[in-house]
Formats: sequence, structure tokens, C-alpha cells
Amino acid sequence: MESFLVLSLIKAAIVFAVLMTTLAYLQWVERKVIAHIQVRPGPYRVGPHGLLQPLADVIKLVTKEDLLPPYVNKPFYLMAPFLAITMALLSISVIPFGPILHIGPIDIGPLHVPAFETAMQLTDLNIGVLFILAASSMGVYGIALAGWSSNNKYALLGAMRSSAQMISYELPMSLAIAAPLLVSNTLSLRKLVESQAGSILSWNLLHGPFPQVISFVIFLIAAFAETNRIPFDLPEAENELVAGFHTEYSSMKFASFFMAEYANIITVSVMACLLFLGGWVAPWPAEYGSSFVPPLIFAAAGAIALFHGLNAARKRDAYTFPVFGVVFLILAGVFLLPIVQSWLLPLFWFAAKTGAIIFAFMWVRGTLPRFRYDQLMAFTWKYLFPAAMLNLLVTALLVAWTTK
Amino acid sequence: MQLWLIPLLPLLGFLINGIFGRRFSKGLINTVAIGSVVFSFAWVLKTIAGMGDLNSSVTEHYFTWIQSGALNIGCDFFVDRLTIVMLLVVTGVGSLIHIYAIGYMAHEGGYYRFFAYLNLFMFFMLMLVLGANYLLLFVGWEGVGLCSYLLIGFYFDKQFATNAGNKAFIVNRIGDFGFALAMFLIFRNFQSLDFATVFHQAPGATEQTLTLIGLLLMVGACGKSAQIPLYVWLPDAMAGPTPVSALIHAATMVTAGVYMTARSWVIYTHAPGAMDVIAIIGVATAFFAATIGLAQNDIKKVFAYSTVSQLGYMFIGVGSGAFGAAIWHLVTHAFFKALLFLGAGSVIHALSGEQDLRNMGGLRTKIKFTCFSMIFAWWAISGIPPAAGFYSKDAILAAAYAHSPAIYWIGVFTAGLTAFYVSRAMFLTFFGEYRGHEHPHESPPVMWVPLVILGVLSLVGGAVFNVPEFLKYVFPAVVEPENHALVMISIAAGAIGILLAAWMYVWQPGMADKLAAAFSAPYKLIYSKYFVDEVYDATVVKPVVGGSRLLLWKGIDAGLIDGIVNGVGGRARDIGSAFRLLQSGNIRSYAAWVLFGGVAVIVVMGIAGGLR
Amino acid sequence: MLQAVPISWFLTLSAVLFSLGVAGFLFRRNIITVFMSIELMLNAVNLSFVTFSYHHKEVAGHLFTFFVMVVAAAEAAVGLAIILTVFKNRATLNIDDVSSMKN
Amino acid sequence: MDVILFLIFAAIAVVCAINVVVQTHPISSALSLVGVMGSLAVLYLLLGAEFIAAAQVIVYAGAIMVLFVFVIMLLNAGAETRKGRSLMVQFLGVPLLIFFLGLAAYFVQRMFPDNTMVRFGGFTCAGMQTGESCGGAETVGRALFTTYLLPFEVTSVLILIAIIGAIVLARKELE
Repeated sequence: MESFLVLSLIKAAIVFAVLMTTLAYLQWVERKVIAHIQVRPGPYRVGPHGLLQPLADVIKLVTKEDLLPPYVNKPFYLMAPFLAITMALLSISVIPFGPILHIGPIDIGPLHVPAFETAMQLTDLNIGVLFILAASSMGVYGIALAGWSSNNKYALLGAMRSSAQMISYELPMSLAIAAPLLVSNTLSLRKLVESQAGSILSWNLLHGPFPQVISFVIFLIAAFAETNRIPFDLPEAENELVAGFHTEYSSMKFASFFMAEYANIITVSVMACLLFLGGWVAPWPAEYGSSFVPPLIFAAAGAIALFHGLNAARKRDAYTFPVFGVVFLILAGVFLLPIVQSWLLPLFWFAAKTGAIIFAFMWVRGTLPRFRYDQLMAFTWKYLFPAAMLNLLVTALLVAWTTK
Repeated sequence: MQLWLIPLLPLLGFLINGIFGRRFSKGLINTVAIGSVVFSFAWVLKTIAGMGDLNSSVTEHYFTWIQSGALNIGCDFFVDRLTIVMLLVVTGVGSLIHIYAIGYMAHEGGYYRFFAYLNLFMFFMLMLVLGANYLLLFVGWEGVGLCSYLLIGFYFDKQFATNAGNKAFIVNRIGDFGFALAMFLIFRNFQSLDFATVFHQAPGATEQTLTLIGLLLMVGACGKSAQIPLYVWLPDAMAGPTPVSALIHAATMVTAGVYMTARSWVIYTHAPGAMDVIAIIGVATAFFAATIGLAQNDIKKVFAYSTVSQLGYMFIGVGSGAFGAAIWHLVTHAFFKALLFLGAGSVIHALSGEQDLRNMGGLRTKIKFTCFSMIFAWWAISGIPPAAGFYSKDAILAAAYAHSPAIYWIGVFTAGLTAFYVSRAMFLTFFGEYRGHEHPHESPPVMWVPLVILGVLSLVGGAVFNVPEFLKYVFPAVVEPENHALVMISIAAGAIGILLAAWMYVWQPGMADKLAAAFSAPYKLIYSKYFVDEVYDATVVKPVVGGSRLLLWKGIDAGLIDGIVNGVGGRARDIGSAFRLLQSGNIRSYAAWVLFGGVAVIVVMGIAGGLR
Repeated sequence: MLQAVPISWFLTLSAVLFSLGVAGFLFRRNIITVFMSIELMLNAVNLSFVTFSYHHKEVAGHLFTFFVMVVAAAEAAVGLAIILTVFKNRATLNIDDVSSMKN
Repeated sequence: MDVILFLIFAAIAVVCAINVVVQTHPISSALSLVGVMGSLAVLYLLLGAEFIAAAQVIVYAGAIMVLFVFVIMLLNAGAETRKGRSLMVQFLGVPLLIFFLGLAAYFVQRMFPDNTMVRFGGFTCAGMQTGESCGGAETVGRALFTTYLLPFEVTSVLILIAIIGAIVLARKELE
């Protein structure tokens, strides 16, 4: 009992720390990506290649004056950001990041821990998918309340738009989720991944009686809308409603909305990765040398960094690049250690897949224009929803046909 | 062997024309209507070809239609030689008449409606013929009744047409009532309505039962085949378009009664009493109808009465046990009577609507094809060899003589009368000088080609199709004494009739009117059809109408039923107005009431449940 | 200190929630609030359904709850549409103003 | 542990429910109702009804109540006006309610003596061995598509009708 509690606390701490850093750095990454899409360096001043930019932002947001506009509905105004961020972070608690770990007996001085095994996951609900759906569906309240309570017509409009949009896009998203669930016949995220074990061909995206390409696309589209990202970011359409539902928010409250948005992005990307891309499963089995891919990548990165460091284009690079190079090479080495491989490799693949999807988010933001509101609604109700329905139907039929 | 296809094709034709006909062009309507009938005729031929030697009958079961208790009615079709004869007549003559109708109806309104009805009629008629049990037969029976009603009243904007349609419908209901009773009796005694079962068990039943059944069936047959006392509807049925008169009221439907009685010959052969009744009715009908026919001036009416009288002959045949001969006469009659009607129609068409014999005459030069083809029919009906009518009528008369000479003599006299009035009609139409004002014009080929075909058939049909021979194994053999005297006598009767007519209407014009003046009282009597319609009107129609108006309508419907209904409504209103006081319009008070009720229910349940 | 929850507690809780819903229905005047009280009652009933399902070791109760939810969803859709229409036509949400059914 | 959980969430539920009734502003009531539903979901989990708990949050809290909030925002409904009264309610309501509650509690106590105890994960069905959860999606789904297929279909029709009705009611008046 106690050991369970302790373990959960440790895991929670780790996950929270990692998540928070990721959230902070995602923003840096996004700015970089968009900058390079728009052929400009992006954040560059704070730290090498602006690596310390998130830190600066955090400091700014924390130290900024937290002003409370008059005529707002106080309790809800204060409650909204917390709701948003809570609901956003809640779903992380059931996401499996990797396989079950077998941790040998540890004897470090006074600390004696017998051998035990634990999942790289906070908790394994056997209705995990439903839990995530529930949490994401609760996410609307944060936005709706924020918009309503801040007693500002722009905010209200933004909030109503976003709640309508979220309700509408939840349907195709749920249907798109249901199809791969049918294929791998479980609601527990861990079993879901285990059912896709093997190679890329056994992922739900390509495997099964009916490859789930369609539902993958539908899921991504709906995910863009659920997270209020371009091209569906009408709730905070700058040129129409100053900043949408969080017009009246500043400093940490604003930050928490921001974090909530990024946390949602991570959640949906992770969901896509788990549902369609086989979670932490390598694209091809280890016996064909999939375990050497990460070291190779990192080694290559390190080599390139070193090369650029040796003949530096700018003076500062001569100091920064070699550091990166060395770090990368060390990482490559770490990946070769057999003790850590068992849990590092899955994490790598998991992160790689999720990262790819997140990159897609940023890419789209850098390229696509924004929908008009009626187009948005018409799109989901007239095309997305029927398509998802049809896909689910076909999948169900084929599954029923092929099983026994 | 896909018997279902035979009736299905006309049904399809009906559906297509009935639903889309309004938008179709005439050509398309013709294609559908004629095509369906001709195809089913072809299918009949194929079926016969597929049956090899026709000694064994074929039954096809499609599905169980009604299943309740012992009653088990299947939708089965049944083919034996008798059915084949009927099928050939119905589809063959039917196709010819359909083709003829193209020309005749060319200028009429409701074109698609007409052909849709006609196809529907074909469907029901084929159901009637093919049905393997009395109920299926009855379905067809009622169906043809319905179609005849629809087609008689085809010109529904004319009062007399609709009246005639209603008359036909109602009079037929009387007959069908008898038929239905007969079916109940059959089921009660044999626990089945299938022909096979019934006829297999029939010999075992008591004679009274069979006689009763036979008589009831005969009532139905009288209704459908226009026998005394139910013949009154047929002459009025001439209000319909002439092809209808030819197809329904001469060739096929009216012979359904004969077919039905012949089909149930087993019952009749074991019920001689019923057979005698049939024979007597037949001869009476034949004679009376013939006499009426003497004095009619409407060409179609003349032929209508002659139809009635010929049907009487068929009943004589059935009644005197010569089922084969009856069917034979049915066939030949289908040929020559259809021809006579179509010819009459052609004449009417030529005179653009003129139907009165007194305004015709001398048409033989003007409309040759019609004239010559009709002359064959004239021979046939007058029983002059070698025309078709001679053989069949002669066979019937011979059987009648074997049965009872009295019937034979009346029959012969009637034959003479028949010959006389048909000849009268022919002479008045085609000979002498033209008395009308219209400008006669020959009908288009689409009309006269069928006439010619029928003409050939009515000339050689009797000799070629020896129906009794064909049906030898279906019906019990009849002893036919080879008695040439009888043959001679009947031929002589026909000849005398013709000559008399020729003398009165060709050589001595005006003689007819003198005679009519001389015998004015009997002339009046037959001219006005023995006042039968008036008698029926006084004895049956008026009392029924009055009774239903006074008792059923005023008394029961308006008084009792409406009283009850209004009373209920009134009480409901009173109660409602009492409860209306509760309606404060305040939803929350309603809710409070609901809560009150709920609590009350819980308390009651608790007390009833003894507070377990 | 008992280790498990007596089943009657659940049922009592459900009864309490239900009566609160009724109270809301009776004493509130805002149509939307009244409607929400109905939902509250439904939830209370659901709780007792699930509890009975636990009591009888039967999954049936869950099914009933499921159906209640579906019906509640349908009801909410129609009901809110009705409320919108009422508001559009009468510009009021007070339930006592909507009493044109009175004689 | 179970008892503590139950007490916590029961307390939350009751407090939120009271809040639903006493709050004058619809949106406060709505959010309190969401609170009730959330705590009920936890109680469902305690009773071993995982699927129902998830459905409760998704359908009720996530869809229906969002709809409510949406409508409240749309109509911009303010605090309710205290006018209009009903004698019926004033004089009959409270005593009836109290009587009803007492009655219900009494019956519960009478009909359910505390012989069944609710333990977390203690929910087992007749045909299943202990440990295997009975309230999971599998069991509910199987029952839904075999025993309760007809009601299920009927409900789908009902929903269709509801959709059409809602559209008809809420659509713009076509002049």
C-alpha cells in the first residue's frame, strides 16, 4: 500500500517535471519552427539559439502585474484558468509512456528496495480512452467560463464560438477514436499499444481488416479544432476578437491558458500516437536493428554539430556547437548501454512519434489560413462527421466479418 | 413451368399503364398493354408445348396464402385440359380484342385508363382460370366483376353508364353471395377448398349436400353468366365501350359461370337435381332472351340478348351433362360473339356512334371487311354448317335430347328465333338501302384484321377444335345417339329463321311493322323486355332502398350510433370542465400536484406492501 | 470505523439528491434552472439504479442508467430548443410568465 | 478508505445540489450541477460501474451541461426575477417535500438493512468469477447489444426524433 503510494508519488513528480519543461520548451520549439518556415531566425538572443527564452518568458509572466478587471464575475473569473489547466493535465495521468519496467533490487546505503516492476504510466485504467475523452470534454468549461465571466463581448463571442466548435468536433473525434478501438478491441491504452506490437505493419494505421488512415486524418483534423489551433483558432482570432476568451487575462492566468493549450496539443498528439502509431513500438523489430537507430541519429547530430563548431559561421558558434555535439554523442553512447536500453528505446520511439505529430501541428500553423465560422461548422457537420460515421461502419463490418 | 408468369404479365401491364400511363404516349401504352397480353398468350402456348401429352394435370404451389386452423389456402395454380382451353380462349381472343381496341379507342379520352383496366381484367380472368382452389377462383371471380364494373362505367360522365355499372356490380353481388355460401358449405363438408381434395371426397358426400352446394354454385354462376333471374345486368352493360362488351360480356367473363360449373362437374354429376334446375334455367333463359332479342333496335342490345341466350345454351349443355359440348359452345361462342360485337363496334365506329338499326342499312358495300367477316359469325350463330356454331350447338342439343326431349324442342325453336333476329340485325345493317345521315367509312386495318381472323375462326373453329374430343378424359363420357334427324331439324330451324328474316326485312320491307301492329300486345311485351326491370325495381329495389333509408340510416346510424358517440363526447366535456378548475396555468403548482400524487402512491404502495 | 459503505447510504444520498431536485423544480422560477433540477432528479435516480445493480449483482441497472442518459440528452436537446423559442417569442425566462395555457 | 471516499464525494454532491437550488444565477447552478455529476461519477466508480462513470462525465458533464451553459450564455440569462407566486407551492411544497424525504429514507432503512456492503471492486455479476470487473465496457456492451437490443434501437429512433424536433424548433422563421 505505502510502496504503491510512494511509487505513484515519485512517478507523478517525474511526469509533472518532464511535462512542465516540455510545455515550456514546446513554445520555444514552435516559435523556432514557425520562424524557419517564415525564413527568419526566431528567438535568438536569450541563451544560445534562444534556448533560455522559455525561462525568460516564465519570469516575465510571473513578475507581471496580475490585474483583476472590474465588473468581472470574480469566482468564475478566477476559477476558469484552473479548470482549463486541470482538465488539460488530468488526461496525462492515464497515458502510458512505455512498457512495464522490471527494476532490480536497489541497495544504496540505507535504502533497500526489493526487486519490483512498475508500468511507465501513472495509472492503467481499463477505460483509459473514455477517461481521456471525458477529461477533454470537460475542457470546454474553462474556456466557456473564462469568456463568460470576464464580462467582455469579445471574450463572450470567443467563448461561445469555442464551446460550439468543441462540442461539434468532439463527435467526429470520438467516432474516429472508436474505429481503432474496434480494431484492437480494448479500451485500455496499454493493451491498445500491446495489440499493435510488432512492426509498422501491425500499427492500427496500416494493420487490421481495415487500415485506419481515414480515421487518423479525421482525428488529426478534429484534434486541431479541439485544441483551437489554426486553422480552427476562431476562439482567439486576433483580427476579429482581440484575443478571444482570454482577452481579459494576464500574467499567470494567461500563462495557464497558454499551458493548457499546449498540454492539450501534447495530449492529442499522444493519443494519435497511441491509437494509430503503436505507441512506443519500434517501426521494425529489434532483431532487424531498430535499436541502433537512436544512437545513429544522435551520433550523426553530434557529428554535424561538431563540424559546424569547428568551422563556425559566427564567433559564438565556436563555443556553443561543440557543447551540443558532445552532449549528443554522450546521448548516443547512453542509448547503447544495455541496462537502460530496455526503457530508453521505447521512450525514444514514443517521443519521436509524438514529436512528429506536434511538428505537424506547428507546420500547419505556419502554412494554413483560418476558416470562416460557418465554413467551420459546415465542414464538421457535413463532411467530417459523415466520413467518420462511414469509416466506423466499414471498420465495424470488416471486424465483425474477419473475427471468427 | 412458371405458370405465375401468365397472369403476372397483364398485371405488370396494368401497374405500368395505371401508374405512369398518364405521361405515356399512345404508342407506349399500346406496347405495354398489347405486349403483356400477347406475351402471356405466347407463354400459354409454351406451357402447353412443355406439357407433352396433356393427360396429366400440373399443379404449382407458390406460397401459403391463408393458414388458420383447418383452413389452409395455398396460392397454387393448376392446369389441365379444361384450363388450357380456357387459357387459349381468354388470352387468344383477348389479344385480338386488345389489338382491335387500339383502333376503336383511338379517339376516346382516358386511353391509358382503358387499357390499364383491360389488362387488370385479363389478370383476374387468368387468376380465375388458373386457380387451383375455389377461393383463388373466387378472387378472380370478384376481380373480373370489379373490372367489368369499372369498364361498364368507363364513360363515367354519362349517367346511364354509371348506373349500368352499379347495376352490374350489385346484381353480381347477389350471385357472389350464393357462391360464398357454396364455398362455406364445401369447406364445412370437405375441410378444404382445393379442387383436387374436394372432387376426391365429393362422391362420398350425401346427395342433399351436393345438391345444395350445386344450387348455390349455380346461383353464383347465374349472376356471373347472366341467367334468369339475374340476367338483367348484361344488356345494360352494353353502356361500356364495345371492345369491353366483346371481351368481357361476350367472350370471357360471362362464360366464367359455365367454366365454374363445368369445373365442378363432379359435384353436379352426383346431384342430378341441381343439374335439372340448371338445364331448366338455361333453356328458359335461352328462350326468353331470344324472344326479347327479336324486337330490339339497338344493335348492341340485340347481340347482348343473343349472348344471354347463347349462355343459356351452354347451361343447357352443362345441365344435361354434356360438359364438353358446353365448353365447346363456349369456345365457338367466344369466337363468333366476339366477332359480332367487334363487327357491331366497327359499324358503330363507321357510323361514328350510331347504334340504332333503323338508321343503318346497305352498309355491305361501304364497309366490306366488316360485312364479310360478320357474315361468317352470322352463319355460326345461326348454326348453319360448316360454321363453328353448328357443331357446338348441335352437340348441346343432341345431349339435351338425350336428357329430355322437351328441352331439345324448345332449344330448337330458340335456335330458329336466334337465327331470325341475328339475320334481322344483319339485314337491317348491311342490306336494303342506307337510311342514315352519317357518311360511313371503313375502319382502319388494326380493327378489321382481328375481325377477319375471328371470322375465319368462327367459320372453321368448330370443325378444327373438337373440344369434346379434347376433353374426353376430363369429363364423364356422354352417350350421344347418332341421330341425323336431330341435326337436320336444327339446321332447318336455323335456315327457316334466316329465310323468314330475309322475307320480312329484305323482300317485303314494311312487313315487320305490319306484324308488330297486328300483334301489338305481345310486341309491346317483348319490346319492353317483359317489364322485368320494372318488376325488379318495384319488388326488390324500392323496398330495400326504403328500408335502409328509414331503418338503417335514420334509425340506427343517426339515432343510435351518433347518439352514443355524441353522448360520450358530451360527458367527457362535462368532466373536463370540472377538472379545468385545477388548471391554474402555473407550472410549479402542477409540479406540486405531481409531487403530491407521487407521495400518495408511495404511501399506498407502502401500506399495500405491508411496510416490508 | 467500518470498512465498507452500507448500501442504504447510497440510496439515502440518492433520495436526498432527488428531493433537492424536486425542491429546485418547485421553488425556482428560471426555466433553465428548473430544467437543471430535472436533470438533478434524473441523476439521483441513476445513482439508485447503479446501487441496485450492485445489490443484485446484475448489470441491468447500468443499462437503465445508460438509457436514462440517452433520454436525458434527447430531452435536453429538445427542451433547450423550446426554451430558446420561448425566449425568442416572449423575451422572458420566468416560468410564471409562461402561463397562457390558463383557460 | 472506501467510507472516506464515499463521505467526501457524497458531501460534495449534496453541497453542490443545494447550491444548484439556492443559487440565483443559472450559470452558478449549472456549474454546481456539473460538480454533482462529477462526484456521482466517482461514486459510480466506487460502485464498480466504470463505463457508466465515464459515460456520466462524457454525456452529462461534457455534453448536456455544456449545452446548458451555452444556452445560458446565448440568452445571457441574468439572475431570476422574484415575481409570480403559487399558493399550492407555498403551502404544500415544503411539508410535502419533507414528508417525501422522510418516507423515502424510512423505506430505504426498512427494505435495505445494511447487509450488503459496498467495497471498491466488489461488484461482481452472477456469471463471473470475482476479480473480473462486471461494470466494464465489455459486460455493458454485451448486455446492450443482446438483451436490450430493442430498447437500444428504440432509443436511437428517439434520438433521431429529438434531433429533428430540435432543428425544427430552433431554426430561423422562414418568411
